[in-house]
Amino acid sequence: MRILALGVVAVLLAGCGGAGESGDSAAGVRNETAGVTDTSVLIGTHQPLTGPAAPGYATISKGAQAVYSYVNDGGGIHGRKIDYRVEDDGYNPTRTVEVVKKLVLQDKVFALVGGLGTPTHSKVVDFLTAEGVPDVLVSSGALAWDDPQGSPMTFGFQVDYTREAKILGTHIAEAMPGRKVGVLHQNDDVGRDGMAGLDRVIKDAIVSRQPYDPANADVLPQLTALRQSGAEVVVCECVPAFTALAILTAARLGYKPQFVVSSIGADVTTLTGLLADFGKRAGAEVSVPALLSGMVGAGYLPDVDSDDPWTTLFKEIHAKYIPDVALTDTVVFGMAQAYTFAQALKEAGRDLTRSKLLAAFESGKLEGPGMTPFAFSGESHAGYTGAYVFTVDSEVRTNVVREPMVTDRGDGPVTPAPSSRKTPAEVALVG
Amino acid sequence: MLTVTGLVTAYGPVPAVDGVDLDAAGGVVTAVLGANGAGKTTLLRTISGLVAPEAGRVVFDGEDITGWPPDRVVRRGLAHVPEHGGVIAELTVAENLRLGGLWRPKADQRRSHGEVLDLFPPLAGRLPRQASTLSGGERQMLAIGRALMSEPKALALDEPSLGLAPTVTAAILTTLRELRLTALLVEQNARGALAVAAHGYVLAQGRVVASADADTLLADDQLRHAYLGF
Amino acid sequence: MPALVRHLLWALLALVLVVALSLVIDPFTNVRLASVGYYLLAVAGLTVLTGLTGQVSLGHGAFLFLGAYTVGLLVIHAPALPIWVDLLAAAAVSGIAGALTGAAAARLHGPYLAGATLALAVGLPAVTQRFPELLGGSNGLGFTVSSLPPGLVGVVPTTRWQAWVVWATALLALVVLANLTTGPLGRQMRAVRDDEVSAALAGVRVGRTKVLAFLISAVCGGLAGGLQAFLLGTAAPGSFTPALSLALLAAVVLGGTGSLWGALWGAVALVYLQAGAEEFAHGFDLPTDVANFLPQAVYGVVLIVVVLVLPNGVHGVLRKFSRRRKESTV
Amino acid sequence: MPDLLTLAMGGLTNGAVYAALGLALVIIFRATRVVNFAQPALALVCAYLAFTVNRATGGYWLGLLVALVAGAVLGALTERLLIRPLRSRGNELAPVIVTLGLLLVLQAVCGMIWSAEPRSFPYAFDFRGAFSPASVFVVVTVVVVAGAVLLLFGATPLGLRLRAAALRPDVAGLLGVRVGLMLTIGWVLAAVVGALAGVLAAPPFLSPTVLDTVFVYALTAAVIGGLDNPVGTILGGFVLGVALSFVSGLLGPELVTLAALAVLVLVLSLRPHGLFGSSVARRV
Repeated sequence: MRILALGVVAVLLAGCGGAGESGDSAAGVRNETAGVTDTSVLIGTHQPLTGPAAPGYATISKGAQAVYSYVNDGGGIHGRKIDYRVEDDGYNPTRTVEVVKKLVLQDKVFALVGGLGTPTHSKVVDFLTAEGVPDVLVSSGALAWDDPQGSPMTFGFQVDYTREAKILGTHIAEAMPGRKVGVLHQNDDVGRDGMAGLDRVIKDAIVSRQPYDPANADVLPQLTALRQSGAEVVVCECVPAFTALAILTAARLGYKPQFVVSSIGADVTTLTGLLADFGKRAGAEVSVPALLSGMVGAGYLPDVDSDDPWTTLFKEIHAKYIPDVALTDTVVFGMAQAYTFAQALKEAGRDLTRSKLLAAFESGKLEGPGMTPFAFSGESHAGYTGAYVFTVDSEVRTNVVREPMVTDRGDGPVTPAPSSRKTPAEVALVG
Repeated sequence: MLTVTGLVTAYGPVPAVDGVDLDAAGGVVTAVLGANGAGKTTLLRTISGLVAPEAGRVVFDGEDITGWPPDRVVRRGLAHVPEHGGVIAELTVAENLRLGGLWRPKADQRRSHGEVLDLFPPLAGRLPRQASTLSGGERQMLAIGRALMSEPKALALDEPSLGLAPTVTAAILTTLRELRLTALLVEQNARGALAVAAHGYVLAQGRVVASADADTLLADDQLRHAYLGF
Repeated sequence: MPALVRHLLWALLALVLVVALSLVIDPFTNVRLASVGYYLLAVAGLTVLTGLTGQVSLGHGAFLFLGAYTVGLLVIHAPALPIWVDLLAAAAVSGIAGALTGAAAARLHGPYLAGATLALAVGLPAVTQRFPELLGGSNGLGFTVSSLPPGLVGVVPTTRWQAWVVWATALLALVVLANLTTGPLGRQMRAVRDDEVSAALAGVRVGRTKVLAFLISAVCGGLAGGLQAFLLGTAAPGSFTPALSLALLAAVVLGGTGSLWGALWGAVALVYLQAGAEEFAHGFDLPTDVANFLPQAVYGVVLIVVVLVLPNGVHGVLRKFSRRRKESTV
Repeated sequence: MPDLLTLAMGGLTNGAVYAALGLALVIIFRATRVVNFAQPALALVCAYLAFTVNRATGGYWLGLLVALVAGAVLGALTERLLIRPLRSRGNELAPVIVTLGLLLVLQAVCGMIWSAEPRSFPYAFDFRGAFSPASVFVVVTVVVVAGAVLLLFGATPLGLRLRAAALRPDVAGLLGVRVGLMLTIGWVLAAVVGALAGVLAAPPFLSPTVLDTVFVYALTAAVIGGLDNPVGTILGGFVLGVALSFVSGLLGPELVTLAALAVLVLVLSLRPHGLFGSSVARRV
């Protein structure tokens, strides 16, 4: 009863200190073994399974689940099965906070893995830091995840938009010198960070910058402006649906620029699927090869078309666990992410704790499916450090034109990535 | 022609029509009289199917039409001109008229159309105008004319004299008698109604309190004072 | 007993119940408890507008948007202000917006008002795109509100404290709301709803009453948005979609239009229907697409069934039930 | 100088779709005084059915036909099962909530069957060029259909019955009009027009939320034009389409929704019943 009275009084006298002044709470890992038993480890994620971002991204967790099932069927990691809990946040930040609080406070997950989206995930980083929950392999190329001092629990995954744009810019400068460049970019950090990277390399060549709003599928005005600016090269900092819309709209205008697409929007399998019907139907002789051939794109994960050993493994897992889902780059993204996490679990050792998981990430020993190394160390929590550049040929196959390159997010040079990387056999995750 | 037996209609717990028996003979006007709230309008609305009765029967032209929907009742030959006429103000005069007999064969419609315009000449000049522009008397003519478009066997009229000048009322009621139609005429204006009716019923609180020849009713001072207020 | 005292006593009792409840439930359920609190306030405000005055608003999320951003901006740019000042500011900002909306909407009827308010819910969050430096663009604002009095640090878990603050604020606002709506203003509102012309003939200033209703409900919405920001530390355009506005309106009807008790049931439904349906979907081995969309389908079906079967909402059923019990005991 | 002609042509094509969906709203509003919030979802189901038929047959026209038939069936079912029970309720809010509920259910069902992934949906004709055959088809179809609907309402016995049943259901019944049937026909007609709008709006990509913004602009167009005025609504749709295309091209795409709000506020503050709406307040 006393605490009750105390509570009522405290509420009525609410607040003496400022709402924004946060006391310096010592951030650090708490509840070391939450979610861990001898035979299982519970992890969680927030994904847009419904709502505006569901198209394109709802299949990531399917790929991830397939890998976890594969791992579990192989006996798990150190005898622990991975229990993967996917919460739908509908790409709504409010719901992201709610479902992440549920995962942490109620389900007591060991770690949050691959939470998707900048507007969404940025709202839970402070909470996860305060609760001491590892927050690894965030599914977004924003720069914010790489902040070891402020957000020691958080680690990135995909190459950030700036690094990647620097590499694409370098390719444009070298392969298409003197050409006028236009940019079509999503009006958020995808576009802003990407343009920052382009500006580091080819600022003077850019003649037009057109934002698009993901809620507005009509990009005709933007493509019209790009055409009028005389841009011969159009860099697309877009999600796949808008890459496809841009390509179709350009075709509608009879505008034929060289498209250069950042990795998030350059999923050739998805693009082919989206554009396939315009070849076959109703008099419009616009075949997929006609629309896509010549497109330049960036990637950092092994290509679905390649005979990379990782691709072979992913194809096996795909065929066994999720044959109904088309094997797109998006699915591969989820698979690579899950594989990387499983690898970190293995690296963390048999006596699993949150601190050991973080140490495993910072050890720099994770070498994964990606074509470039992770930046992970005590000083950096950035994910993949670079990308390769490919073109699409007239049979809609991808050909690497620039081997994997790495760079930093500042003014550092773009250099070739180390050529060695582990194969699945060398990682020997299970069995 | 139209026989009502034991009709009970209620809105909520209080019956508005409470066990009415009524008989309207063919070819003449039968008047239903009574003060405001006596149940006259509810009686008509029940007969024409706008409200469902709790009990009782309505037999029209040898057929039990109790509980029929209004559109079926009018197609059977009993047309109802509601209170204030029910002219649809947003439609033109011509459209209002046409509505009255849309289901009938084209030729019949055309014939009735001519007859109605002959009967109510003022309407003829106003066909393309919006019905909202008509005067009160013209609206009542339109309403009755529209009902006649269905070439009904019987006509049920709810207070055709409401709000009209006495001369207009007289003209309309006279027309009604000249038509030699079976008509059930609900009126507060008892003197005018009885002048054209053959038979009259007096309603009070949902019940029939008197039924007699029109002349008898007109002559019965006591009844007039008690229920009809003149 | 005067209405004010009675309402205050009820609120105090409710607060004691909430505090007691918060002590026995786990931290996350405390978050849910707090969510019910701010939704309750939002739905209560809307039920005054829609239920009492008869103005159907499909854009109430816009006021939550304003409240949340006000609190977010103040927490970030004026960190020294205590949270209750931030909340008052949120109420004031959306109150002003509500008065403006009300003034513009006073002449609108039915579907015209609905269309205009829907456009408000769609259009207003786009402001964040125009001022990305200040409002964070589509990422919105992220912040942490620290309001726990120094003496309670380590004694009371944060989520429990948050639930207390949310409910204390919401209940205080509800007392004001209850007082206003049971008094002369409430009678004027009902008169306007039932027949504007007769209300005007009876001396009710129709326009003023309608604007006032908008103002009151906007203040509630703004406070609710502010409390949401306080609780979740986020203000982003993606949270204030038309879907939120429509969900609030649905909650009004689910609970029982025009009743503050109904607002409570509506708020509970908002929080727990979604959560329950998700648990349900997780519990079965359904195909992914079916499981993903099941909560939405369930919510839709519940709405339809409630309107068709329970015209007076949950509160209507409860009232009927309690009346029947009273009758049977007499 | 921006390419105003291209912007205008693009806007006209978008506007045609707003006009068509707006027309569907107006037909139902006139018939039953209900704003049908389920309209985009009804159209969505039809568009997905057209998509499935297209995939199976490799053609366009059979899919369109199936969509229109499906629209008719869905419209009739909605009116009979969900709207009719509310008719006697006299509550403005009940149909709003029921149609919202239906919107949620149908969108969810589409997501369950066809998933949230965008599906490519073909144009009827070649879509390339400023005046592409596909755009011309959309604009001409909408204009022709709108004209046909106006003709139906204004110059046929069925149209007269529909109007009478909508304006004065009690009186219409007394005149031999089968009011219930007319209301159903109104919903059927509207849902068919809505299905057409859905199929026209779907290209290039179909996903469960693709018609949401179209619906918002369609409602905006209807409100601007006057909810009980089909001509005003169709004009409103075209004008809004062009205006928003200009806003997107000249000022920036993030301002499009704000611009729609601004237009709406401007119009309604001058004319509370839309530009061409009748101000006769009718209490139902």
